[in-house]
Amino acid sequence: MLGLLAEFADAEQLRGAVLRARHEGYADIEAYSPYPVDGLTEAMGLRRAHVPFWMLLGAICGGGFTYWLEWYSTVVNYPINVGGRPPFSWPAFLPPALEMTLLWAVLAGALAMLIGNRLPRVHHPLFAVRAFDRATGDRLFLLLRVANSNLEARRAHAFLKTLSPLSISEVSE
Amino acid sequence: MSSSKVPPFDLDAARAQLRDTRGPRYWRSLEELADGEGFQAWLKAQFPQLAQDAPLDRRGFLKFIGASMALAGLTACSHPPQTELVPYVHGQDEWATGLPRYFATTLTRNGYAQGALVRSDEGRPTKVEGNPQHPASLGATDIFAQAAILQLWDPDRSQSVMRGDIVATWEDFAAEWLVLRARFDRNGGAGLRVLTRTLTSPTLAAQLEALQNKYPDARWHVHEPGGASLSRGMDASGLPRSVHYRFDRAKVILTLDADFLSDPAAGVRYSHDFISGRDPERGAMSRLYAVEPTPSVTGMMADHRLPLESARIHGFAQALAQRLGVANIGSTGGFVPSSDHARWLDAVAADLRSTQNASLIVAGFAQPPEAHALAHAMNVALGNVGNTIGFGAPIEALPAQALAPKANDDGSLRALASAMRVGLVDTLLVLDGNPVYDTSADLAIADALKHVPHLLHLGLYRDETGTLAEWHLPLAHALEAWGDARAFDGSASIAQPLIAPLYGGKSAIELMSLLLEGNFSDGRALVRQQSASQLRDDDAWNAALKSGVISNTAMTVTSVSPPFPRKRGSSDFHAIESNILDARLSRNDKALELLFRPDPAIGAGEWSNNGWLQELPKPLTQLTWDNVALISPDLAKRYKLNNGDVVELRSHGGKLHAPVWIMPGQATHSVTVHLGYGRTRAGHIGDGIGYNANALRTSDSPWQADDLQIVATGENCELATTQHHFNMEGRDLVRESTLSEYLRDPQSAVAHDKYGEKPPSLYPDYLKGEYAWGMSIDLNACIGCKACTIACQSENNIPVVGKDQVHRGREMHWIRVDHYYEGDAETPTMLSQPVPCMMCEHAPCELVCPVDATVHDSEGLNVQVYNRCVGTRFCSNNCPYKVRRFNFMQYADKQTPQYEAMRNPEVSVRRRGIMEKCTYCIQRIETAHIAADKESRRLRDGEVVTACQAVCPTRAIRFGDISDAQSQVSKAKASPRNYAMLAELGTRPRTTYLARIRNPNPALKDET
Amino acid sequence: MRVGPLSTRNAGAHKDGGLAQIFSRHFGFLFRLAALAALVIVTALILLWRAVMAYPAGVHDALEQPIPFSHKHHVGDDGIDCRYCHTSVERSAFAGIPPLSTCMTCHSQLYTDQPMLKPLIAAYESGVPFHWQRLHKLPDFVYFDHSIHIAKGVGCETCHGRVDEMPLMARVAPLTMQWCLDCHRAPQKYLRPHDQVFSMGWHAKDQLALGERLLREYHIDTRRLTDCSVCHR
Amino acid sequence: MSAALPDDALPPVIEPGQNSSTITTEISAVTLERPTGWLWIIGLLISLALSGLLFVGFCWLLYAGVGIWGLNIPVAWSFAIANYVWWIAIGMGGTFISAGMCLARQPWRSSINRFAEAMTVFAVSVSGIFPILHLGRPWFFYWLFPYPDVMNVWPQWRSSLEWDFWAILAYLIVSLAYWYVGMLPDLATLRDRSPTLAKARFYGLLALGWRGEARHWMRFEQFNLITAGVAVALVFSVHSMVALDFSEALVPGWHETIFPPFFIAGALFSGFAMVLVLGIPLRRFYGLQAFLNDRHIVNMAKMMLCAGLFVDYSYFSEIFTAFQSMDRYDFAMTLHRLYGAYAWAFWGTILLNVLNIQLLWIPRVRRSHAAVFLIAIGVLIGMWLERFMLIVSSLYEGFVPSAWGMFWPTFWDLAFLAGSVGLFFLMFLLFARLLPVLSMFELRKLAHQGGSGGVERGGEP
Repeated sequence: MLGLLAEFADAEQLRGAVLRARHEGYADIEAYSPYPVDGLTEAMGLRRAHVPFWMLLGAICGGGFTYWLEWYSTVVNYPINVGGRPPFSWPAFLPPALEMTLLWAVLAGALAMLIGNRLPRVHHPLFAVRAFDRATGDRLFLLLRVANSNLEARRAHAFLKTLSPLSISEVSE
Repeated sequence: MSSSKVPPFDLDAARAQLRDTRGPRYWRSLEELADGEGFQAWLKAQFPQLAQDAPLDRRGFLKFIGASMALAGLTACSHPPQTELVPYVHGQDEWATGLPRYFATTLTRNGYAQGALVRSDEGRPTKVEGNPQHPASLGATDIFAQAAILQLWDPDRSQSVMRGDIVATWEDFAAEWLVLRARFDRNGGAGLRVLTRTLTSPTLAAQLEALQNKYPDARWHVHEPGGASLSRGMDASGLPRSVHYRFDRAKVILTLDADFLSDPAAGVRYSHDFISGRDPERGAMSRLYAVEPTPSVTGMMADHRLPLESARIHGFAQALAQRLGVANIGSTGGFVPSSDHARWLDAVAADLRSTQNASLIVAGFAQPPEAHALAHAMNVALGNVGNTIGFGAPIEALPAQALAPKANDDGSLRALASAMRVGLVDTLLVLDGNPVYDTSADLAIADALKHVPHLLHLGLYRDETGTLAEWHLPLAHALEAWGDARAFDGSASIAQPLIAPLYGGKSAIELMSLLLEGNFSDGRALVRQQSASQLRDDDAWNAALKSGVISNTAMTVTSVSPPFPRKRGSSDFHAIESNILDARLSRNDKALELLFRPDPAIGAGEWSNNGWLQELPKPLTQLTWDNVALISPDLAKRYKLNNGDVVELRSHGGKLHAPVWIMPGQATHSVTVHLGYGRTRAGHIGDGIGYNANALRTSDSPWQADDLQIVATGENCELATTQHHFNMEGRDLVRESTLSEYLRDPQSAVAHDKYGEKPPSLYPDYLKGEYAWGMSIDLNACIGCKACTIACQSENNIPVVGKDQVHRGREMHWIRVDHYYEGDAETPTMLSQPVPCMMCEHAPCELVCPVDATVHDSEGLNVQVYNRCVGTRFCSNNCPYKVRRFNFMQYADKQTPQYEAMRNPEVSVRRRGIMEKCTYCIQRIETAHIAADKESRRLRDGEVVTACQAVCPTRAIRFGDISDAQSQVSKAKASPRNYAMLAELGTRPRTTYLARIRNPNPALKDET
Repeated sequence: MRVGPLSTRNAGAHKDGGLAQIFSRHFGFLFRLAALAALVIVTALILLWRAVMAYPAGVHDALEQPIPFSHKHHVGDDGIDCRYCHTSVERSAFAGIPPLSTCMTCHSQLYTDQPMLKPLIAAYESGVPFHWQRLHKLPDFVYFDHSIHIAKGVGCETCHGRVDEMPLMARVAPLTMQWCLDCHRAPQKYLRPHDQVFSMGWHAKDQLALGERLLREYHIDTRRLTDCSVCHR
Repeated sequence: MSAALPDDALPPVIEPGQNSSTITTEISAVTLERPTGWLWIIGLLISLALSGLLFVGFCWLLYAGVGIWGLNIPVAWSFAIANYVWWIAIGMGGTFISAGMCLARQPWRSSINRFAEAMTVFAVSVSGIFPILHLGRPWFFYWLFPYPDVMNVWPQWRSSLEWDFWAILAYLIVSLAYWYVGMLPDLATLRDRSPTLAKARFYGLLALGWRGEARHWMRFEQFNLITAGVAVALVFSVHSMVALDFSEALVPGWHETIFPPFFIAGALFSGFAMVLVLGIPLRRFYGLQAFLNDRHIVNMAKMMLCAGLFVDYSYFSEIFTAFQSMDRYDFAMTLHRLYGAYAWAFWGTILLNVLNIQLLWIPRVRRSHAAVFLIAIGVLIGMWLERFMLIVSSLYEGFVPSAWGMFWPTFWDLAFLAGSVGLFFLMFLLFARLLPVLSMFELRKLAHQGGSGGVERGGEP
């Protein structure tokens, strides 16, 4: 079994529950919500993710490479006299570099987001839980991962009960 | 469209052609056989057995498959298809295969010789150049000589002997002739008539003479649809003689409706002479007055131009003669000079008198003999004879009866027509002519021919006459056969074939040899034998072939001034009716005259099926593919007509529908129509366009009708012009000044340029290559004849796009000649300006091309790389001069083998979707470059000559290395008249212009 | 059309059938694999296409000819000069292929009975030539000129390879623009002294030094060698 | 200015009483349960027909060449380029609404940004067709891309067409990514609410297994926020490139420094117009009154008016500059534009883009959906006319009078325009049927934050 899933109706409850659970020493927890809940990240004590960093990196690479390519192709590889303009017409070379800066940033960001979130993942134990369907609708969930032992499970179950969730369901592998 | 017409393969014939390798006759060659695209089709057409299927062309393939595979990027695979090499059986290594060769030969226009050098690429004639050694050419040609190449390869040419509608052979005809001949031998040739056009060929003339001697009762008639040359005159007895003008010597020239710059016999030479007398740098410029009813190239060049109805010109001449004190010039009753006319007359008279012995008065072919007489009288009075004008023996060969007119037979077409009607004609042989189409309506030749049992027609096309003929015989093209002709000054020259007759045609002299001797003799032998007196041995013969002229055969020019010619058949030449119009005008000014003129682009019809000429914008109107009725702005106002409105022209009971064109500078009461259109049997190109103006012509006054009435029909028809706006809008594109101004301040024409040729620029100068190519165009020398346009078309494989595409604004000419009008619409100043690519050093087109398809090379050429072009057309949008042309559709005909064979192998054939433009004839530059580089020497100045430069009769275009201060072009650009078009845009054009200088008469200042 | 607060009427109805997951774990794995594979395949295709372009077909494979003419025999063994047959190579853009009469200068006496020469004899007598398969063909927008290359010291071998070792003629060069540019950008890498242009297997001691010298001797204007106009018109 | 208008009476952004459940149910029902309406089917058939016409034209074009259009020298560009600029401009509006207003924290945008983004993606895709088909040899369009070819030839980086190539490329991919990633949570909703397994699988694949984990949201928001920033930059840069396609040339009427801002304003102008043209019917036919109400319409109308005023200023300044500079060619061009053969295009533009929108000053007009809808249609037509006017009336009478010429459209010119409209609506109709038309998670968040209180107004220019 993967763990226990508690269902909540609103974001405050969930945030409280998360804080409680961590206070109780449940390290391995997950929170689910149908919309981004302010402060939930902090409550979960998650490290800030690095999507911005990857986007910056993408931007630099995209712009830099394009600008370099323009220089290489017009100055080094095949210099051609175009309308009497200097081979390295640096101002005229900015636009493509700019566009590539933006494009690569976004592509890098999208990848960072998906990979960071381990997506795509079309199969997940949670999907088997009937109640979890509403995690993308109107309900919020707290998942306690518990070791596969009756004792642990019962303890966790008892704890969840104290949070007065709408429901508690078992999540099996 | 024509590969079906290619005759079936005949191995023996082919072998015969191969065996006969005399002179340049043989036309298959190694390179040709190995050459890819161009030849495959050719080979296929001529020798189906030998030909393999033309390989699927890469770009053609892409057109269909490409798009679907574009994303896969596979279309970039440009592996050429597998092709084959066919070796010769017998080596013929006289010249290195693959090198073009030039042969001197002779083309004729209206019978007169035009010397030409014809380029032969692997045995295929591909380009005509002028022959510098020929007096009528001096290295240049007119538009027709250029178009001769297309005519040679025209797939619509007659391709076999036809008996009625049945395909026959020359043998069949020979047999038939023997039968006819037997009868003529008995009856002395009674009923045998020959009809020719103007001819100067000594050989043919001799043969005709022989025919007349052999058959005393046979008759020879001459009919020239295109109008006579100025160099033909008459003496007292009305006997023909040749007139020789020296436009270079004349200080003051007056033309009476004489368009000498486009004279059929010597226009090229006259242009050259005229312009060489107008060099402002020398300070000495002749002054040209033009009195004409309808604007002509000559009128465009005139310093003063007076629009005057054709019928009134004789009166004008009388008035002038009066002022010049010429004796008994007859009653000037008809012509009532207006005050303007009077001023004009006085000024001109004064000017003429002021230049003793150095003026020249010329009357046009459409003017009556009396006008010529007066012109002559004035020349005599002014002492011009012997200085600017001289006389000599006649150059045209004429039938005996023309020299000694028998009763109702003066050798004219009219005489023939009447003879036909009364059944006197049993056999009519038409030697290269089309009387059924190009003769006056009143003769009703087609109808008269019904009375002729045997009509034999020799012609390039199976035309209106050929289809009526009992026997149609394919004529060998001038480039396919031996022949000879004489130039305007009498010098004889030989025409040698560059290629065996494509369709087994025979020349006129070969046919005549059959008529005379009963069997065909070799054309070469005939010409050789004829010229034996001048060319005694092989060396002389070869020399003549090489130079293209038979030395010292020019006429001796005498200054013997003949007495006044009398109007034939009357003792008094004064009382003539040429000013009926004046009489009628004085009564009501509704009276109109209708003028007939050969079309400036397609002549009187012999060039109707020539796409290049059809699409060549006609001088001034810039019309293509149509003939119109030119009317004056006044007339247009009076009848509320606009360009393209169709009117009905009524004259002599005939009527005709024609679209009008408002012609600034047209005489108020003159309406001009052009011949050569409304053909029904011209071919795919010439059929069914325009209207046939001959329908209103009469044989007694073939060039004008005095009783014209016009009625608006309310219809309108689309006309395709290449220029829609003739007002320069105050932009100094064409700059001009007057001689006096120029002498006072040479900068006067170009002074107002703010920055001069090179405005400041932020960009560093590129390091120059070994050469810096540039061009200079002298607007003072350009007469607007458009020979450059068509020479370029021929040299650079420029496609013909057709009327519809021209109408959509998609013509392809790389060098266009713009025309502008200035001043009032009645008497405007007319300007012309040739516009090739400016080869801007800071080219706007290059900047905006996303794929480097148009860039600069190290020698300053703005090159267009066809195979790189993707066709964004941004370059054209950004070209201020709009000299770029785009293949909006597949214009180049890749199906017709004849056209494949005609093309210049040194120039890529552009496919659809590709931008193209003038390249300064890059192929010529490269060829010369390679030749020079092989010898590790510099290119000499003048070693590279662009097609437009070579053809220009007045040397208006100069091309060369502008980094060499001694080069022709550098010297030209050093002139104070030098300026660059739209220089203020900072494009730094390599093509610059020399301002035009006029030489107006101060006495008439306020007029121009 | 308002539905009550998340009616379970249909939400996730498909799961009522007892089927737990909409995608099996196995499929989930495959899905990721497919995504990865897509990337790999696209990249591979691009590289493949690039490779195809760089080395066009037809290099190094000899074509079936009507007569198995051996350059190896004629050039290598008999030591016949290139120009004996390719007569116009020094004067014209086209090197020239020999007329059959050239072949017959020898073969009217030699090996006349050889079966392989039958087509030659036949063609010579009938006057109807046979067709060689062409090996070196450029696109119609490329204007190559043999004579200038010979004049400027480009050896036959440089482009045509060791024909003296080719029993059947084969093409050794890709004839791509890139390949042309390789020499046009730095001719000194290939230039030969005039007396070595037609020799096979010649090697300079120090090609670059020689090349530089020849560049000057031959007055080669390197500025324009990579101009579009040099090869395209 | 809004203070002067009684807009305080506007309803809140979303109807009070809406909560996650209702939002989820109603919006997902649009996609999952609502039966296909006959209006939708008719619309689909019409746009299919038009797209078919486009396809036929495409084939004929490839076979015969761009000569099937009325192009010539001097007018070598016209309809195709006008269509291209028109469509890509329409795209701008969507991006600006979703990205720009996201940065500006305008909550009311939550209701419209989804279909606005969809509009962007489709408009850009449609516009992208034209530059390629417009080429003389379309199959070589990839030569604009710097791949290592065996010709060793590269793109010409100085050409604004090259810049534009990169701009379109970037813009298409970015807006696609922004749209799709932003849609993941809602796709997950649809997945989990699918009545049938087939639908569940369909949306399941699209959702990529989104679970709404806290971590998911964190990265999701990081990405969205920065991408919004990037997208705004893109909007401005891309349309500056489009403007440079013209102003890089020295053609009078094109060669103007005002073009980039002018084109951006024009882009937003037509973009907003298209959002209204799509939103108003969408709201009506899919019963989304709860989420799309007068407030949104009025705000959009105001923004359209504002953008329009910028555009109008540009018209004025263009003409003013011409007269003030007295540059011979620029002056002549302006006169031709005002009184020449294509004056109708100019005055049509003035009528639709200047006079037409002044009606929006009146509050009642702003609130009448029908009126706003019609005005927006007028603006779309006006903006197309403007592009046509800018292109043709600058080209047809250039520097050299001898080369002046006219352009007349052929059947195919019109067919490609109609076809492009068809293709766009085809894609949009499919979107409206298959994908979440409004952004559910954002609305949920809004509802959760009490956005239904209608505290903020926002969006006023």
